[in-house]
Amino acid sequence: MGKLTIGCFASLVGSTNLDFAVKLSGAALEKGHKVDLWVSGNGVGISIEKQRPFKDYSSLEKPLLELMEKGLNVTACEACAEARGFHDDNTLAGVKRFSMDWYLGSTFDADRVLHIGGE
Amino acid sequence: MGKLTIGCFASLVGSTNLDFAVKLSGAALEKGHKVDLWVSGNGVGISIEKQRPFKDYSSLEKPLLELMEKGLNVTACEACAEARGFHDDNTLAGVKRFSMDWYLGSTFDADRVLHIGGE
Amino acid sequence: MATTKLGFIVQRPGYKSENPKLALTHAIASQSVEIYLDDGDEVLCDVAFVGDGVLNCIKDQKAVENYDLNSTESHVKMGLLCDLNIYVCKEDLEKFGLTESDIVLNAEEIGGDMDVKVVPYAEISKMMEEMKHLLFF
Amino acid sequence: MATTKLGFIVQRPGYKSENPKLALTHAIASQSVEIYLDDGDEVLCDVAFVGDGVLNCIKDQKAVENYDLNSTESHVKMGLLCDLNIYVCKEDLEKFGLTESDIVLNAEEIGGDMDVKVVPYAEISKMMEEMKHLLFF
Amino acid sequence: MKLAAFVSDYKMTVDTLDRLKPEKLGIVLVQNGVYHATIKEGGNASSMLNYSADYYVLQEDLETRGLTASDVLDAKVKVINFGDIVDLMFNDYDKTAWL
Amino acid sequence: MKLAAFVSDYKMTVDTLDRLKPEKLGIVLVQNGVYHATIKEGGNASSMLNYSADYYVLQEDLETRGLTASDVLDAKVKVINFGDIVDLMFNDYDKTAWL
Repeated sequence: MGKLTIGCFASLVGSTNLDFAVKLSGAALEKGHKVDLWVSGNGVGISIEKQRPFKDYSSLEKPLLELMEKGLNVTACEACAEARGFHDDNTLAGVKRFSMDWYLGSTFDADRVLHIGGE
Repeated sequence: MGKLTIGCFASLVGSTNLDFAVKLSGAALEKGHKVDLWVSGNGVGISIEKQRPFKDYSSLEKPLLELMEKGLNVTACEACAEARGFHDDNTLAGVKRFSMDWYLGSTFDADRVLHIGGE
Repeated sequence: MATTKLGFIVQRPGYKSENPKLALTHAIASQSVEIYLDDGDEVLCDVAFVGDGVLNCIKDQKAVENYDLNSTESHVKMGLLCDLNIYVCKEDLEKFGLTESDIVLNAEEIGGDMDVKVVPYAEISKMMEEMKHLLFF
Repeated sequence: MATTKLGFIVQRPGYKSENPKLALTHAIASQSVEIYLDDGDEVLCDVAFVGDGVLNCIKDQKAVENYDLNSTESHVKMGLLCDLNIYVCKEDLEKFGLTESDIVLNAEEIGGDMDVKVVPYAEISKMMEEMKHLLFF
Repeated sequence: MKLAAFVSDYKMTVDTLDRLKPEKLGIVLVQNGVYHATIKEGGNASSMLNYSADYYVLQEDLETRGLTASDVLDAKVKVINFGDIVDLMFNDYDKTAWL
Repeated sequence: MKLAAFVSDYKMTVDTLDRLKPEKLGIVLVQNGVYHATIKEGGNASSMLNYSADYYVLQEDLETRGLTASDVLDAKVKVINFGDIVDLMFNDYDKTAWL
């Protein structure tokens, strides 16, 4: 089994790129791979707690929490989050916040990297 | 003097569509027009307080507050904000939150409408 | 007693962007705009799908099943239920090899009376002329 | 003692998207990645501008003056200061009628030793082959 | 109608401008749309300049991208600022389109 | 290299695929990229299908858009799911590109 690092820079709601990243993470975990998910740029939107789930909007808090239970490793870009007014105190429990070097560190021993750009 | 309603659906950081909307609002106010700014979709990102100003990211909290002092009327889509985990308690002082009908209401007596889409 | 007419023009496909859905939900909000207006005043919204935007109207979208997300199709039906004029460009459907049988045409199952209007672009162009303001998505 | 090489490929113009800037800031972060690695291990990042992406390299960008935003140009210079290999596709510059005198070439004024490498696409292609992972922006 | 159309991208993904036939058309090049005014690709000016329209380009967005009024290749494209956009919208056009 | 390229848009704004020359190329049609597999525009199949590549299309993204495997016009495009994407990435390709 290998290690997959996914980077996603797209908004929580809009392109469904983050939905894609979360589903792909789930599928990879299911197959026994280790998965790191790095969110940066607008992708940090997924790191905020208390997203109110409406069916009209992508709502990823619940699936993300479930996958983190199964070992998904999620880290958000701290500067990208702070710039948007997202702070430690409303970050989803279990989501880490580090500098951009974390992403590079994760790719170091990753077998595969999928970098999904943003808007 | 007339009334301009601007709708902007794009992220706080990324396309600079919101930067454009804020600058255009300022220019219109300067000329004596009344300006309503509606933010919906990812545009609600501008309605959050405590955006940390870094020069690497569009930072619109300060210019928005200055323009609101000069009469800019800013309303964010409540459902779009809630879905993203943005709630009343971290909404920027002076920014209103209403349903989408507010935008239509604003266009009713607007002389001009500029609708700037999002991602 | 005055009416302001808005034309919502959807030019791009859905899901990759929130815009087509937001066009419909905003247009549907015309149902409740009265709270901001004087008695008798109203805002009417027409919606037109043109170019790649007509792909939003393909029926049987399984967005809830796959992404737990209301489909654009369901928003089109809500629009019909709310008696919006919803236009789909005939030439663009034809360009994509699509026919009326491929797209959402009505909202009968939720009690809607209106049908989607598949019309030549010229009619959408006429609608745009008649509107006070245009919003492009 | 191992090295992982990443290739950052910037294909689109800046400002309308955060991606070109984020490509550079992430590549620059290779300077501090050691905290996550064993002694002697490293991650090296090369950056290439291709297609419309070469427009990011036009010099004298007044983004601070107009939008209070660090320019993509300043990020390219930071990349050079951090000794990143930064490639710009020669054919794409020529396609746009741009020459080396139109783009940022070095970061001398902030003490950078590296120059931007204006190279044929074939060389960028070779770089991509050599990298362990590619990240497209 | 008199339509002010804002073009904010260099690569367009919609053909809306090809089909709109307003009585009067203004094309305002903003954001990455400014490249239509300054770049010849393979020696050819952008087809964006081929419409029967009045053309404007936003100075702030030119400058942000390292460009100036002197980089604008066609004299029919007028360099304007945000205040001018407001005046155009109120005085010369009645509807807008952000494409 | 063996490259798995993810195409997520119907209207492309980059020509990257035209220039990449990997030893082995897989094109995975996802999101609005799925339309390349199902739509003929003016009677012509999408030029996205002209590369010398193995083609895949994501079933979940077809279905979301009201399409099914039977709408896929060319038998060379294989309908797959998220699990298959993981296997392709790990077993058949060594690098990826999200375009």
